[in-house]
Amino acid sequence: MSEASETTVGEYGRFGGRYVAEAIWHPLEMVATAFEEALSDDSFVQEHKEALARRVGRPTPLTPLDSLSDNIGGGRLLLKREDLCHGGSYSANLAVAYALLAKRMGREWLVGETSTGDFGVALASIGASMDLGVRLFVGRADLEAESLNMRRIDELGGVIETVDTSKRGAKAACAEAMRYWATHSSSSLYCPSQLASPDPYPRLIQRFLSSIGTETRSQTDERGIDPEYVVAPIGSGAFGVGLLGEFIGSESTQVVGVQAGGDGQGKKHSASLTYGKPGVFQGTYSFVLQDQNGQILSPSTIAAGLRTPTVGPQHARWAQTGDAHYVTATNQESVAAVRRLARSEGIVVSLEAAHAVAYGLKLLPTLGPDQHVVVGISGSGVHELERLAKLEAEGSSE
Amino acid sequence: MSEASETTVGEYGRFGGRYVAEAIWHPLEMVATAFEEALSDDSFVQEHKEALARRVGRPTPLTPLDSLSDNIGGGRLLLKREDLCHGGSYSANLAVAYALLAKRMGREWLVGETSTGDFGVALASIGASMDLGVRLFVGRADLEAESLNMRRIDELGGVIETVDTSKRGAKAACAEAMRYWATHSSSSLYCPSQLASPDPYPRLIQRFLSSIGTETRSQTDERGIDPEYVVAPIGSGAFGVGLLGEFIGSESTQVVGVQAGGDGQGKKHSASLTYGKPGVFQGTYSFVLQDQNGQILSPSTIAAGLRTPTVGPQHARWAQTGDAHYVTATNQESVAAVRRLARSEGIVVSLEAAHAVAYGLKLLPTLGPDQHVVVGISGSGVHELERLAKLEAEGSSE
Amino acid sequence: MTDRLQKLVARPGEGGPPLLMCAVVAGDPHVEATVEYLSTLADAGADMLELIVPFSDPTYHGAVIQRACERALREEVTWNHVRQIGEGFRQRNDDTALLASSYYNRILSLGHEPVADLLSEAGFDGTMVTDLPWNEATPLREALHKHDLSFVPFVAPTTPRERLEMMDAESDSFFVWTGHAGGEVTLSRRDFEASMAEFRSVSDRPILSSMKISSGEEAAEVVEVTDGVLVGSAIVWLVEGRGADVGDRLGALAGELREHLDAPPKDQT
Amino acid sequence: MTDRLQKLVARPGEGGPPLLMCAVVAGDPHVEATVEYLSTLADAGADMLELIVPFSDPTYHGAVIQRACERALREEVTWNHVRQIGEGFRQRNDDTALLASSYYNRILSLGHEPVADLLSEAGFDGTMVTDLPWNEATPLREALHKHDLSFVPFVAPTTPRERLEMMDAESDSFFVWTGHAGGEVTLSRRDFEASMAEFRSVSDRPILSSMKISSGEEAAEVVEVTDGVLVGSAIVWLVEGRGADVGDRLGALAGELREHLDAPPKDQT
Ligand SMILES: Cc1ncc(COP(=O)(O)O)c(C=O)c1O
Ligand SMILES: Cc1ncc(COP(=O)(O)O)c(C=O)c1O
Repeated sequence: MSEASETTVGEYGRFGGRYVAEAIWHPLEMVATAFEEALSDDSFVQEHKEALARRVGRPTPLTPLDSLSDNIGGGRLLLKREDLCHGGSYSANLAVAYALLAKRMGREWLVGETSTGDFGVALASIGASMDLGVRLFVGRADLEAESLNMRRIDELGGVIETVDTSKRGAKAACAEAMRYWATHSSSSLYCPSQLASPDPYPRLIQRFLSSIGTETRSQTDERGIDPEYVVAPIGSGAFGVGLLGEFIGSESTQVVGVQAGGDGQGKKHSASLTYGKPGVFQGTYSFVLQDQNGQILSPSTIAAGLRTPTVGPQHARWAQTGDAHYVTATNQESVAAVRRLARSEGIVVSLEAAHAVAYGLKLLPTLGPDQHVVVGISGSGVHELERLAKLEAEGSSE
Repeated sequence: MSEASETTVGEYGRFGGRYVAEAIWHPLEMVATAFEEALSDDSFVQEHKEALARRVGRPTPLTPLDSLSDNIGGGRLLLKREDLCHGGSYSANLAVAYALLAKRMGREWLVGETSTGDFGVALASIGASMDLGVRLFVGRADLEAESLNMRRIDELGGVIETVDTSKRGAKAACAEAMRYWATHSSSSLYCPSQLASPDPYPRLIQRFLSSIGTETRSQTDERGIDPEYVVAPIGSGAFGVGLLGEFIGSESTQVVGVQAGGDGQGKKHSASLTYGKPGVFQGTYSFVLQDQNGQILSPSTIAAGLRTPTVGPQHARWAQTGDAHYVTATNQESVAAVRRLARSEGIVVSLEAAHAVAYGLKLLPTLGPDQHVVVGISGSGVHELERLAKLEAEGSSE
Repeated sequence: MTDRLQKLVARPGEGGPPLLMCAVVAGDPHVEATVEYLSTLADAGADMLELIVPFSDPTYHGAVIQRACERALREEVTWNHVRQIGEGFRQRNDDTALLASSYYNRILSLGHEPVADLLSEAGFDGTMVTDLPWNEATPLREALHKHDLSFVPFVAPTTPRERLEMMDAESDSFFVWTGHAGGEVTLSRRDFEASMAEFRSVSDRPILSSMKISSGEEAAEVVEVTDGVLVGSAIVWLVEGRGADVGDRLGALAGELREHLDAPPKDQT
Repeated sequence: MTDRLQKLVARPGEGGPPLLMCAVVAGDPHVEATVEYLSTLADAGADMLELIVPFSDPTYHGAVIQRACERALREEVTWNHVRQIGEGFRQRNDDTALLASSYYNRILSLGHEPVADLLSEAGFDGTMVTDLPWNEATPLREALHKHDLSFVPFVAPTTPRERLEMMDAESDSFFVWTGHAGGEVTLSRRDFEASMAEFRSVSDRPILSSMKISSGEEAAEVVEVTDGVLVGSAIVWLVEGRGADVGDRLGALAGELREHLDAPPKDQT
């Protein structure tokens, strides 16, 4: 491992920064400036709040799982339900913010990448409603695996650019989207879904998703609960930063991020915070899955949305300071968690969210009846059902 | 046409009643009694309200469609978004109420029918979370056409009973579910999704879905709007009664129900209020598609959820008194409405809901900028996309 | 009540043999055949006949009768056909009771009064309407009574005592017990006997049991606690076989049922 | 700056011929071949050579170089291989500048100081790091400067004047202009000239243009407003063809480029 890098912008301790080709530095600087100005403009903040209510469907419920908690015994489980956002995932929150920012900046296109398709759907939806073009870069493997979402994007008028890669996950599409943006930065806003992005995106994403956490906080307060644990699934960590950010530094709440442990053997996984090393990838200095030559390793997990070799710099920072701790859940545990939650609570969550649920289920028996675990559900699992059925048919779980 | 029937229970003018086999009369009476008792029990009402918030995700947004309204010119369109309920349709509201009532009555099973699968998913979801078994009767044709939802039901632990019929729509499944219930009424609660059901279901459904309407009212009030039109899609009319009920009798708001006009030729359609005659079917006296011998005619429409030969008695009553008026939208208009809404607002609605949207789009140019049309979106159109793509490929719209 | 029906309804109370009612579906496979089948069943010993007027959606019937209705619907059985069948049957038979059964919407499509007129003119004795419970039947009952026709109430395992009392007080002829609703018979023998005992404690009117009876032995067993049987599916199932000898087979089944019903009860001699 | 690089960088200012820089990917198709190719290019007239150290995810490069990196990765090109290539090349050539380029994570994997040590020992003159903008480069630059190695900054169409001023003030050698970022060159000739004029108004340092140049004619056109060219894809594409005569074809292209660069400018004679 190398010495620390000293970043000059968007720092989270030694992590973060803006590691990009020169062509993108200034476009990013313009986004950063526009973002700061927007935040100090009350009318923008108000517009954003209203859009979250009217378009996204905020507030989303905090659902107590009484039946499941009773069955398992120990603590009580509650879910923060971003699967009930417009489009079925938390992505709508971010997409709405990007669209408002693009309008403010006078940009006509939203450019981004999508792997599960969730973010693509969210971007295409809001783009359609605000007369913004939407161009999405998608790896060929993801395109084929997520045909339902891709069809939806098409129906919403989004333009899909296929990136020729046989590996699933956002990596290749992300590169292609950024490359495209480098030559179209004056007409379009780059809209990464990944928290592992160059500054200003990590701070922008954290701010624009923070309502997930603050809303959860006021909902637990309302119920007179001070959660023992708040647990979020972590791929690149955008959803996680939105939910967990609010609880960082709390004396009474433990903050947990769950990454994809894949096969559970420490070989095929996407657990950058457990098995990765600090490095620069996707424009930010953070934990990266890499070999001793600094080559990026392919992440692996059943959950396409967690299939990323790196993680947002905030998580790298929190892992280092101990403000949050990061664990893994395996493919098998996650599939079992989807099933368990469906059968006992009637809620079908995405395989991504299921990683956090799996860990939450393990925590419950260690707690007492006055102790609460809040698990963040990043998205609905409707589009996973076909895959689960197939896995079942094959009698395997990867 | 015959003389009026004098119903003794559940009357809506001359419509309604409880036209069932003797075996079911008393079970229905028990449901009626339990329903009345539940309504006067504050703790039940409170529990129901909380479940709507925590499980279903109420309130749902009222989304103003500024971009679309600007493009069309004239009045302003707003959508009441039941597509953002848990499970993607308004059905969750009803399913939650059935489950609470079943618990209260000490029943262990929820028995119902489902054609689009939406209601089945809703029932299976809530059943799972409250330790209630769920048995769903589904026509073979629906089972095949709605494989995604059926898989979801299975994943949620619901038991699917296939009813051997090659016609789509709730008719055959409905009969089979009721027949099953006749011999299992002490252990199970019959949970029809169809408003066209024997008493007490029409009043029970209206009450349990009334929050859709009251919520819309307070949201329009909040925005300082008194809508010129409130428009809902009407199949059997459950969603419609929930939304429109609140506005019946209003001096300033016109209440419109939109049925499926099918091919637009007056031959293949599901427009019982336009082309039907009063009669008894599915246990209630209402408008029924029938021939001169009183034989029930097969409804037809691209939207499976509207494919029913009869309609809830409230709508028959309101059509007669003029409290609401009922129109049709064709298959083609509805497909176009799905597309239009997706492309210009990023909202993919079901083909059922699209019927109401299609009519709303026609109203807009006839109105001024201070006049508002609220269209009720009964459900999301994610599961329609495959069908739309197929229709497109076939180059037709039926 | 017609005189014909009155005589039959009085029989069990007077110690006469149990009543046998047989059902066929009108127009299955065609109208002339139906008249033939009704006559054959009457000749072989049926006291009462149920003419099932086919409905497009026979919700509460079992698979056999559902299929028969589908066959009959291809013939578009109208109320005029029902009149023809009644008149045709009455040309050959004046003693056997004939009841038309259907679903309520078929009645409504013609109207209560016209239906009552037609049934009376065609020699029917009354009706049974599967989806018209007693409470909802007043308009139809009033129209029928003007012609001395009966509206026969159903009793089910779920019928509570108050309803039995109400129906007993308001009805005029006999009852039909349905131990099922299209599905399998789910009641145990013990529950069945308890139900009949309860009915007996409320009403003196005869009650016929409809519970998928398909043989003389089953019929004999059932009439130990009821006043007769209504045999539907088993008859209709024979028609489904078609072939030239349907008439013979119908006569044979009705004869077997009659014989077992008339034999003295096993236990009590 | 090394003496070698200093001499070259001074040349345009002294009215000498434009600079030619050619790029090859280390280890494509194997380490020995790379040394061969570098020597050939130098012999044919390249003033500077870019050794692209392959990275698994060459985000900002075009398809040709992406494919080359993929080929090279099968060889697992380590920093030791980079050392071998540098040393091998220096055994044959002492005048041509050699710069290692890569993505930042490859540098970090070894560390700033070790990379600077290694490059210096192996006879390199500096580095270019595609995803390391000037602002983030301080630690690497400091490590390089201890060995008199240069960190060459990029300039893009989006680079504003303030950044040019900052880089000019802090850098020591020359600039590379990238008119694209892996995609097509999107700038019109007019915009390109305007950009170069702006650069000129800020900095006296030479600037080499990298814009998918593939022929001597294109090169000659570009150096009307810049101080030289960096030719990457066109070289690497020749390697992709393989075959026994790759060396000859590389030499021919470099020779053609050299010839056109050295010819007097079209318009100004
Ligand atoms: C009016 C009527 N007739 C006939 C039948 C069928 O009789 P079986 O029990 O022989 O199937 C039924 C069955 O419920 C019925 O309701
Ligand atoms: C450092 C570096 N070398 C080489 C190239 C490729 O040069 P060419 O323009 O010939 O494709 C690039 C392209 O951006 C680059 O950034």
